[in-house]
Amino acid sequence: MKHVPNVMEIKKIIKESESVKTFIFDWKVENKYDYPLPGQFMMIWNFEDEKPMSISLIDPLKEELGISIKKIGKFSSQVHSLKEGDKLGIRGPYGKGFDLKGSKILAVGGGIGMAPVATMVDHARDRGVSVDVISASLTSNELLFIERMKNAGANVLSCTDDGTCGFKGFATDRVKQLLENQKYDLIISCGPELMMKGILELAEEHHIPAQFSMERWMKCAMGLCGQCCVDDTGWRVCVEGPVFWGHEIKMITEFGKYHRDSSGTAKPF
Amino acid sequence: MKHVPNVMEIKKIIKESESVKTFIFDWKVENKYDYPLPGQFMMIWNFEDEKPMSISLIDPLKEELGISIKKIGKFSSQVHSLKEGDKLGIRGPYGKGFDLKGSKILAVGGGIGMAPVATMVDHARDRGVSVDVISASLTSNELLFIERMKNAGANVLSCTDDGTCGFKGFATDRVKQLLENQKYDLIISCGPELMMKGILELAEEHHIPAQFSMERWMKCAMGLCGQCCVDDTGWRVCVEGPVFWGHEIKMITEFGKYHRDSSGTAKPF
Amino acid sequence: MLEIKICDIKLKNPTMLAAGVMGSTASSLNWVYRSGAGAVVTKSFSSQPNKGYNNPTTVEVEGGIINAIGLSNPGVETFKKELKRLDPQVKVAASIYGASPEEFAEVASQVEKKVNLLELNVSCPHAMGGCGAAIGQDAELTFEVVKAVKKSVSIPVITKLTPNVTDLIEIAISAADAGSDALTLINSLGPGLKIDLETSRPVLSNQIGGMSGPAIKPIALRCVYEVFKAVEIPIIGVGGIFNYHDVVEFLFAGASAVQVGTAIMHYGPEIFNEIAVGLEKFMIKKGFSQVDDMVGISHKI
Amino acid sequence: MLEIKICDIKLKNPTMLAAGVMGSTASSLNWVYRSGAGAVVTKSFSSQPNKGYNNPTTVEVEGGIINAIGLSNPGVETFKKELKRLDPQVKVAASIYGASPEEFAEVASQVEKKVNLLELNVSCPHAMGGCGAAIGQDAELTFEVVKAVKKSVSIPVITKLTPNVTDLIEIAISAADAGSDALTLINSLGPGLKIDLETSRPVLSNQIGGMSGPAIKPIALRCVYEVFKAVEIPIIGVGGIFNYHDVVEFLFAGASAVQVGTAIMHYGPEIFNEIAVGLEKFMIKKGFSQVDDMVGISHKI
Repeated sequence: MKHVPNVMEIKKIIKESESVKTFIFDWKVENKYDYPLPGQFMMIWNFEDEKPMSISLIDPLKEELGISIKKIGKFSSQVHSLKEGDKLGIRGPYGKGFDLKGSKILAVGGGIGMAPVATMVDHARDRGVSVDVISASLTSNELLFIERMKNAGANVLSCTDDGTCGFKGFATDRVKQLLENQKYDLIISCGPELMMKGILELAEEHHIPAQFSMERWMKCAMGLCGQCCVDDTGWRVCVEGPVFWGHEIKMITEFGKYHRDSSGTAKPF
Repeated sequence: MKHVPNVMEIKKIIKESESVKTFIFDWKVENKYDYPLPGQFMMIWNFEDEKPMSISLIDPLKEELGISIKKIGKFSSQVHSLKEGDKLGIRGPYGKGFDLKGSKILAVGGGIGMAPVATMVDHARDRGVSVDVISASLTSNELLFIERMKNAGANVLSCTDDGTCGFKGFATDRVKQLLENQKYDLIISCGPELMMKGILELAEEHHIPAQFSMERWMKCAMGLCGQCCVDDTGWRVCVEGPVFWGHEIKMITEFGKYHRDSSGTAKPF
Repeated sequence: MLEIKICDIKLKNPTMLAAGVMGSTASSLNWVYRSGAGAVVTKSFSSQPNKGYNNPTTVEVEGGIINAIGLSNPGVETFKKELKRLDPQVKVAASIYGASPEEFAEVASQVEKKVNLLELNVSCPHAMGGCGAAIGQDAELTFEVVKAVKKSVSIPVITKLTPNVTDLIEIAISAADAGSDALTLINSLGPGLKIDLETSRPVLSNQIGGMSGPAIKPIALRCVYEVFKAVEIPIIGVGGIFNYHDVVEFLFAGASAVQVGTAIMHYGPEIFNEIAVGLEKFMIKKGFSQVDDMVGISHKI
Repeated sequence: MLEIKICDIKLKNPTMLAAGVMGSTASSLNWVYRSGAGAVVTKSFSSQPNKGYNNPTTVEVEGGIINAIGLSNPGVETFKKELKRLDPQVKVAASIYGASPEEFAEVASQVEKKVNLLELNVSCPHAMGGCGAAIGQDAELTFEVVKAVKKSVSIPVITKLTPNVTDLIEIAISAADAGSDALTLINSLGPGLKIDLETSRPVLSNQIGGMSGPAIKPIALRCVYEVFKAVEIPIIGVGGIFNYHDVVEFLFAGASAVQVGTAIMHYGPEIFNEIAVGLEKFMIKKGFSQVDDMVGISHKI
């Protein structure tokens, strides 16, 4: 059954940055069409709570799947305390992933939003697509997946708010600069909504199709409970999302403005 | 779902004899391996009761299925009162049918026991198997399927208790006579159990493999309720039967001796 | 052909969104209505915000799912704002719950002007603190809640009952006697439990959760069938409805309308349109000219 | 490794044939035992022969079947002859029913010498004339029946309860207080209803019937889980068990043994052997040395 946590041993833990660890699981899939797609997410059960987490690594050769988690609260701290061989429940994949179109793409990830972006960078490079990727974070020791994406053959552009590595400033500023000189067939992005909002505006200005991965509070993740429905379309982020095209995002009026907590109360960003 | 009555219009009604009518239904099957086999039975629901009935006709070309019912009690009288276009519930097929082995077979049907036997005669003749068939009944106007089996190319030998048509005497006597001159690879039979008991003895005497179709009170017909279990093997006539090989019948100690009523009480034949 | 009236409210067809499914926001309710539902029922809310249970709140089982969301809702004040944002044409029932007749009545009167119908959730099988099935498993408490709400509002009141009782008829009659204008049958079944074999833990954080999905249909149908014989008020059937065949079964058993929930997991909101089309085709084929002619005909044989 | 003791009776493994399935004759009980069942339970019988309901008595639904066989049986006199024909090694429980404590006690004492255990069927959801769930839905009547049987026999007495009640715990405690040596949970669920769309008729001649099959497993499991917390006596889990995973879930929830019924429709009696092999493999893999070590461990987390 699909919607049941599969309790598995953590095969490997990779410390990606000061606050981010990647948890690798064995992931055997009989049919290659059942393989997860970049941008899809898993529900991770630590036996106290269950949260949606983007897939940050898909390796069909090694038959491995990775989930990257940033230590920000009770749930993620507990998961960060786990060791290789410890267990987590994992169900999914869920949602609609990125849709690879075109031969030259710009990928922009902010903070832990780099997780699905890096997965998509691997995916695009595997298919010979040219990729410029902006990995953005507050500071240099929070930059994610730089080496991995370089090894994949992507053109990696670091970007830190404090200028400790690469471009100094926001990811949007870096995108703006790039778009002055470069043409892209597609922009894909995941990160803080205000960042993605800025990128959407730039993409529109330059008439470049764009896809964005959104995050909302999840409960069932199977399209039933309505917890992750967004205004004004009513779409379920767990089914119709989490990746939306720019023209869809335009209809999501709450995008960049507010999200809902567990009770359904709207909270501004 | 398999175990749900499919309520269908009766397409055609054929009066086969004084007391027997055949009810024809449209029977479309997508996969030819889903087609019923001779010897299998259906559960027929007349909206008052539901009874097991042997399949008496399988026509994959016309996509028709026939059930022959002898008027003997409340249920069959009600069904006999129906007209073409009226409805019956029908579920199945159930059970294990006849297993066609060899190139020359003897088929023996007594009374309404001719229903599965005639189906098997069609089946064998379709496959070029040589068939001698004994159709036995009390009297000539109760003989069943004579023309149909002749048209199928079987060598039809009538047999009546009162001698009004063909051989005068019991089917067993006719079989005994035949086996003195003829060799058969297989005997198949359906009819009164005492008749089948006699045929089993003759088949053993002549070392001819034989199959027999048994009848027991049915409730669920899906192998659960235990109503049709036979002594001493415990086999379910609806699943392990209704057709058994002679060596199996030998293990069914109640064969030819008794059967059980709806309460499970044994009743001698 | 599919139009019905339930408690004098006209619906374009007899399908309704079941409470607790995609019903937290005006946006999703609007979407479901546009997808073909005859009416929508909100997620249950009450006087105060409630964050519900920790995840996992839902897990799949053979034949459906079990869930214990825990009646999460932002409270009536916030929910009123959602109701204001509903498209004007949307026919909507507010599902409300509370711990006492007074709380039910208070919440009801606060939203009365903003909805067409009220549905009293006295039957959530996993609610905390005396809400939910603690009421709906007791005929007297059910009577008190319905009575209190009926006194405080003038719009029609539907009572949603739990099947998890010894004598459903007694409770149905009690709700009818208290003035309930209709009944919704059934809330989720059980509750049920799912245990993870690796850890031997119950999967749901609340351990047990109400069961929904195709497997509960026979039981929901029996509830409708038996209650139909016992009360005069209309019944809204719910439980495992996945296609128009299921809808017809419920109508035949005695339901005047139906609700669809878990099927949305498989087919999305578009299920409502699919069911409506299938139902209309069925009615034409069988010569039914209006939905009402199908209601309860299994009893007339 | 799989051996257990239930009420001091040694079984080769914790699987039992559930009452009402292939249990009418010594021949079928012998066959099921030889196919790997740790014990078998007879079809329920009583003082007088009963032919049960007209067909259809069983119909498939999503997730299982519903049935109303109607407790058909040849009566205790005839059934005693069947019991004599059981192979000597067969561990057997006689399932008995009646309309009164006296009838239960009388039937029990008549077969006491011929069986290892008694299972009181106070929970058939479709029985006629005050038998069945009419008793098991009432804590006092259940108490009276168990008490009467315990007085009249010295072999262990198991009480099989219905899940179709508001408060199962109360009834379970009542049975335990009356001296029941174990409980079997659960009898079939609902009951449920299936309507034929062509004729609008209920398919079962009794209209409604108890539901069994994979879909009832979550609810059976919850019953075991909650009753385990409330009583000291062992519980035999039954409901939708189709493989050894299901058995482990029941053991973890608190069952000391399990019964298998509807799965036989899919896999035949050989299911018992398959489950036993699977269970033993699971235990080896997970390091359990005896079945008892698995019982109720979901409660210890």
